[in-house]
Amino acid sequence: MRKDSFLWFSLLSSFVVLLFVTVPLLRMLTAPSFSALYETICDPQVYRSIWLSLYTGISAAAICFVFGTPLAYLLARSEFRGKKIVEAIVDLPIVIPHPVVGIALLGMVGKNFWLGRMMHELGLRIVGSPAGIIMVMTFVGLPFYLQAAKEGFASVSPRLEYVSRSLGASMFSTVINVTFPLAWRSILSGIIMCCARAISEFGAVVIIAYHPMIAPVLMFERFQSFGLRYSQPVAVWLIIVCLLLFISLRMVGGSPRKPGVGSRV
Amino acid sequence: MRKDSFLWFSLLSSFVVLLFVTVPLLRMLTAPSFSALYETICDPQVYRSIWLSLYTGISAAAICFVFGTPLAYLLARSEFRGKKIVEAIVDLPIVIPHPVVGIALLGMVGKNFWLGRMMHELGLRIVGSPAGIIMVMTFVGLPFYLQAAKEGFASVSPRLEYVSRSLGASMFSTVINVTFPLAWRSILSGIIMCCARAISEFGAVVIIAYHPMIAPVLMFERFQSFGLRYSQPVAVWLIIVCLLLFISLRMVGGSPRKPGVGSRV
Amino acid sequence: MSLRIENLAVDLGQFKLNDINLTLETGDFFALMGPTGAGKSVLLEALVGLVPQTVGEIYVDGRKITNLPPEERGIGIVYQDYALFPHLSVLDNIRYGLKFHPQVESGDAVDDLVSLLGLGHLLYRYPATLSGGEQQRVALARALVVKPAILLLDEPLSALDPNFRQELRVHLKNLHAASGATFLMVTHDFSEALSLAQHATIMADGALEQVGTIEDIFRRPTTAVVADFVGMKNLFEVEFLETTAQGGGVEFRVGKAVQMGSGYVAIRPEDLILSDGPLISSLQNSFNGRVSAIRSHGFFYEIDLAVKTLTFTAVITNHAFFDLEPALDKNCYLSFKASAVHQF
Amino acid sequence: MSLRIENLAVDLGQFKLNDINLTLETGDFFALMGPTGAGKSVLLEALVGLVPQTVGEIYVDGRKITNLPPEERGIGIVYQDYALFPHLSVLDNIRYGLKFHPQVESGDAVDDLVSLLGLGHLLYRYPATLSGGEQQRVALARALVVKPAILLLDEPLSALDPNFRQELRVHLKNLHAASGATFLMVTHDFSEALSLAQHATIMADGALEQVGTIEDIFRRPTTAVVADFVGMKNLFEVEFLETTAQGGGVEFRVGKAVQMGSGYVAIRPEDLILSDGPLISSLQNSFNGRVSAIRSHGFFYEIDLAVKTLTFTAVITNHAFFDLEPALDKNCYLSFKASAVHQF
Repeated sequence: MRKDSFLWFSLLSSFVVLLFVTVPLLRMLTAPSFSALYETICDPQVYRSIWLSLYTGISAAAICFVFGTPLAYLLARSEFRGKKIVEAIVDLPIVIPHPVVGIALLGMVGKNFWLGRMMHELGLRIVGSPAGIIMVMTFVGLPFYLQAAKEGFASVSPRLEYVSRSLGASMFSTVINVTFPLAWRSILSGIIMCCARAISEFGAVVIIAYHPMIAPVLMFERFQSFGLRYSQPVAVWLIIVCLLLFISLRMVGGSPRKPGVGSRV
Repeated sequence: MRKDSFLWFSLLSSFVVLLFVTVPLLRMLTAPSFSALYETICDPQVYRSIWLSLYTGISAAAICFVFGTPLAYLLARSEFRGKKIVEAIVDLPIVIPHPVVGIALLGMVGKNFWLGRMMHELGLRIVGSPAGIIMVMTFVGLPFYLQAAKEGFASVSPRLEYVSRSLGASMFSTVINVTFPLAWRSILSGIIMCCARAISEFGAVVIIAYHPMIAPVLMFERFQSFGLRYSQPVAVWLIIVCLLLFISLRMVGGSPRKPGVGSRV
Repeated sequence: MSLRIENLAVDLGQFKLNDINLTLETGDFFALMGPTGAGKSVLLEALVGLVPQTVGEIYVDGRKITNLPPEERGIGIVYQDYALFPHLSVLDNIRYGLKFHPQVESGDAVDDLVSLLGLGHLLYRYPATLSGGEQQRVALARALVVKPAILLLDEPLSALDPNFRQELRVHLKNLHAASGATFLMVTHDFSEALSLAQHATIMADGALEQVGTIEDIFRRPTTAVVADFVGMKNLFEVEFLETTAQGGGVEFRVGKAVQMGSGYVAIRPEDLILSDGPLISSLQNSFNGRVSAIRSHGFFYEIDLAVKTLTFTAVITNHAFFDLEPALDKNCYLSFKASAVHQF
Repeated sequence: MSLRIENLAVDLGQFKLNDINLTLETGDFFALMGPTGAGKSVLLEALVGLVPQTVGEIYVDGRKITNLPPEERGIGIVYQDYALFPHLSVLDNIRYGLKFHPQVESGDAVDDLVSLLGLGHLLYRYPATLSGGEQQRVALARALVVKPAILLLDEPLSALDPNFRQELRVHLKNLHAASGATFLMVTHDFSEALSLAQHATIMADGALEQVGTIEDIFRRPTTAVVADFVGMKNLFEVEFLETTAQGGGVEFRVGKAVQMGSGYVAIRPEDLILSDGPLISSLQNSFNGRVSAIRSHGFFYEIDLAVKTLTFTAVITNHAFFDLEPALDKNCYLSFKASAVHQF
C-alpha cells in the first residue's frame, strides 16, 4: 500500500487529541510523591470528604436508577407527540452552566417558594446538607443514566416482549424476566456514568453546600489556600477510589443472571 | 384498553423526573423582574463576561471540530486493537471531577513541566488568560463533539465511500464530497453540544482563570458576595444568549448543501 | 379450538385492515397469504393483542377476547426470527411460559415436545449457539408447551436455508397433528401453503379477497387479485357471450359462461400447450401466435406468445423446449381446453 | 477491456480466497456464482481495491493494478443496494465521477446513458423518491459514465421486485452491448446468469470450481460441487466399467465411461421421464421405483423415487402430475437417456 497523506493527517491529529487528554492526567497522577500521598490519606478531612463524595454520588445514581428507569423505558419503546421535547428537557442538565444549576435548585428549595417552605416545615434541610448535595448530583447525573438505559432498552427487541406476553407473562413480569436482564449491561454502564458525573460535579454543589465538603470542594479550597502541590494528592486519591468503585461494580454486576447474557453482547 | 398499573407507575415516575428538571429552571428564569434584567445587562461586567463565555466556548468547539473530526472518523470507520481503550480515554473528561481537570491542566502548563516552560518562553500565557479558558473548555467539551461526530460518520454507509472511490475520487475528495455532507447534521449537533458544555464549565475554569471572568464565574462571585437574587439575572441572560446562538447555528447550518439531505434524516 | 373474527378493522395510519371476517375450526391448519404490505402481520398483531382494533370482535372458542391483554388471550405466536430469549438456555426458554400457566401439568408437556422435536441434546445450550432450524424448533416448543388455543406462525420457514425447509415442514405437520391446536400461518410461499395447510385466504390491501380450501384458492380463484397472486398469469378482460368470451380480438371457448357482460378469464401458464403446427385434438381453443419473449428459469422456460393484441405466457420444461426449439418471432400454435379457462 | 487475475489470495480471517486465476476477455459478460459465504463479495472488493490481497496480481488490459488505490483502477461497481448518494440529485449522481475524469467528454456520455436507460424525467429527483428499478438504472448510469474498463455488478437484480427483473435484464443486456465494457456479475440466481452472461464460474469455499461458458457450467459440470450447485440433484457415487456405471445396486448405462474406477454420475431432475408402465423406447436406462416424496412448487412438482438404495428426484409439470397421479408408495417407472448421465 502506498502512503496515504489523508490517513497520516488523520492519525497525527488523532494522536494530538489523545495526548491532550492523557498527558495532563498522567502528569497529575504521577506528580505527588508516595509520602505526600500517604500523608494526605491520613488526614481525616481528606478521607471524610472522599467518603462523602462516594456516598452522595452513589445515592444520586440510585435515585436516577429508581426514578429514571421507567422514563428511559418509555423513551425507548413508545412514540408520542412531543417526544423530542422530552428528550431535549432531560438533556438540559448537561448544557446548563454549573453555577446556574446550583442557583436554580437553590431557588426551588428557598423559603420564597412553596416547595422550600414545605421542606423547611418538615425539618428537611437542603442547603449545606448531604441531602442538598445528593439533589444537585441527581440533577447533573440524570441525563447520563437516561441515555445509557434508553439505549439498553432499545437494543432489546420488542418481539421478545411480545412473545413473553403471548406466553402469559404480564407487562411487569416481562420487564423483570426479559427486558431487564437483557438491558442490564447498559443500565449498569448508565449507573456508573451517572455516579462518575455526580462525583465530578463542583460548580453546582458549591452553591448549595460548601460544607460539608465533598472532595472536589476540598481540592478547590486546598488549591486556593495552599496551591497546586497540596491539591494534587487529594485528586489522585479521589480518582483511585472512584476507579476501584467502578471496577468492582462492573465485576459484581457484569452478568446478573446467566452466563448466556455475555454471549450476545 | 383496561387500566395498566405498570403503565401508570411509569408515567407517574417519568412525570416526577421531568418536573425535577424543569421546575427549578423555569422558577429561576421567571424569578427576576424585567427591571432587574434590564439593569443587569447594562452592567459592563455582565455583558463582558457573557461575551467572553461565548467567544471562548465557540473557540473551544472550533478546536474540537478541527482536531477531533479525524479521530471521530477513524473511530467510526476502523476496527483496531485498543479501540475500546481509545474510546474510554476520550470519555475521561466527562467523569474527571472538574477541579481535578483544572488542576491537571495547570500542572501541565506550569513551569516545572517542559511544556509549560516552552509556552512561557514563547510568551504564551495560559493562567488567567482566555487561552487558558479555551484550553479547559476544549478539554471538557471534546467527548461531546467526538460522540456526535462518530455517530454521524457511522450512519454514512461505507459503500457510498467505496462507490465514490471507484468513480475516481481520492479518499480526501470522498470525505469532502460524500461523507461530510451526509454526516453534517450530526457534526453540527456535536458542535452545539460541545459549545454548550464548554460554556457551562465552572469548576475547571475557576482554577486556571478566575480572571478574566466568564459568566459562570461572575455568577458565582455575585452569589457569594450579594446572594441569590443578584446572581439569577446573570444566569437568565446567559441562558437566553446561548439559546439564541444555538438556534441560529441550527438555522444557518441545518442543510449545508442541497435540500435533499433533509429527506434522509 | 376455534377462532372467529368478526368485522375487525384496524387503522395504523400506514397499514389498515378493513372488515375482516374469518372463522377457523378447531384443529385447522390455515394459511394467510398475500403480497408484501397486504397487512398480514398487522392481522397477527391484532390477534395477539398488540395492536388496538377500531371496531370488530375476536372470539376464541366462543369466548370474547377482543379487549383482553395479550397474556390472557391464549394465542401463541412464533415469529419469523424465532425471538428466543438469548439469556435463557433452551430448556428455560421452553419452560418460560409454564411459570404463568400453573394449571398446565408441566413435566410431561416439556418432555413430549422435546422428544417430538428432537431437542434432547440441546437443552442446556443457549440460543446464540443454535442453527436456524434448531431455533425454530425451540420456538415452536416454547409456544406449544402452554397449550395455546391458537398458534400463529409468521412465515415460519422463510428464514431457513432452503435445504432444511422440507425437514421442518414435516416437523410442523407432525406438531400440528400431535398438539391438536389450531394453526394460523402467514406465508408468501405458495408451495408451503400447498404442502401444509387445509384452508387459506388471500389478503390484499388490508382486506380478505377469498377464503376457502387450498384447492379452491389455487384452482378456482374468485377474484382477479387472487388469480394474479396464485400465478394465473394469463388474465384477460373479456365480454362473455353464452359459450364464448371475447377480448383483444381473441375468442375464447369457455364451455358455458357463468355470467354475461364484461369480466375476466384466466388460464394457468402450464395449461397452455405449444406446438409447431395446428393440433388435431379435442382442445377447443387453438390460436396461432408469435413468440415475443423467452425466459429460462433453470428447470423450466416461460414463453410469451403474442396472439392478436393479447400476450399469453406458457410454461414448458427444458425437454419440451429443446424439442420445440422456439425462437423469438417464430410462429407457434397455442392450444388449451375450454375447461382450463377460469372466469371471474 | 480484459481483466486477468493471477494466483490471487486474500485472508480476512473469516473469509479466505485461495489461488484465484481468472481471465475475462474484452466485452465479456461474466457471471460469478456460488453459495452464500463462498467469497464472491470478497473477490469483488479485492478487485475494487478495498481488501488487501496476500499474494497474486490483477491486470486490466495488461496494466498491473494490484497495488493501485481504488480510484486509479478503472473498475466500476454497482452494489446490490445501489448506494446512490442521497444528498445529490439523479443528475448529480450520474455526473459525480466526471469531476475526477476530465478526459471523458462529459456531455454526450451523460445524454446517451440517460436516454438509453430512460432516466430523462428523473434527473432532478433525489434517490429517496425513486423506486428500486429506477435507483438501479441511476446506479448503472453513474458507474458507466466514467467509462470503466470493467464493471462489477453485485447481485444487480436481487433487491428488485420479481415483476421488474425481466425489464431490467433487458436494460442490462442493452447497456452491455452499448458500453462495450467488460461486465462481471455476482449472482446466486441461475436464470439470471443463463439469460445474461456468456461465461461463468462457480466459486465455493473461496476457490473457483469451474470456469467456462454458461452452457458448459450448466450442461457439463466438471466437479460434484458445481453439479450440486447448478441443480443436478441426482448425484450418485459409482464405479465406472466401460459403458456402465454401478452404484447403490443400480446399473446406469452411460454410453462410454470417460474414466475407469470410482467417480460420480449426475442426471438433471427434468431429464427423468416417469411412466406408469415400462416404456418401449430408445431410452437406455429404465428402472422400477417407489414414490417416496411429492413436493409441490406451484408450477411444477418434485417427485422422489426410491430405486434400490438410491433416491432419484424428478421434476414434472402439474399437467403430467394430474395425468400420472403419483401417490406415496405407488410404483412408477423411471427412464432416461444414456446421454443424460453426466460423469465426473
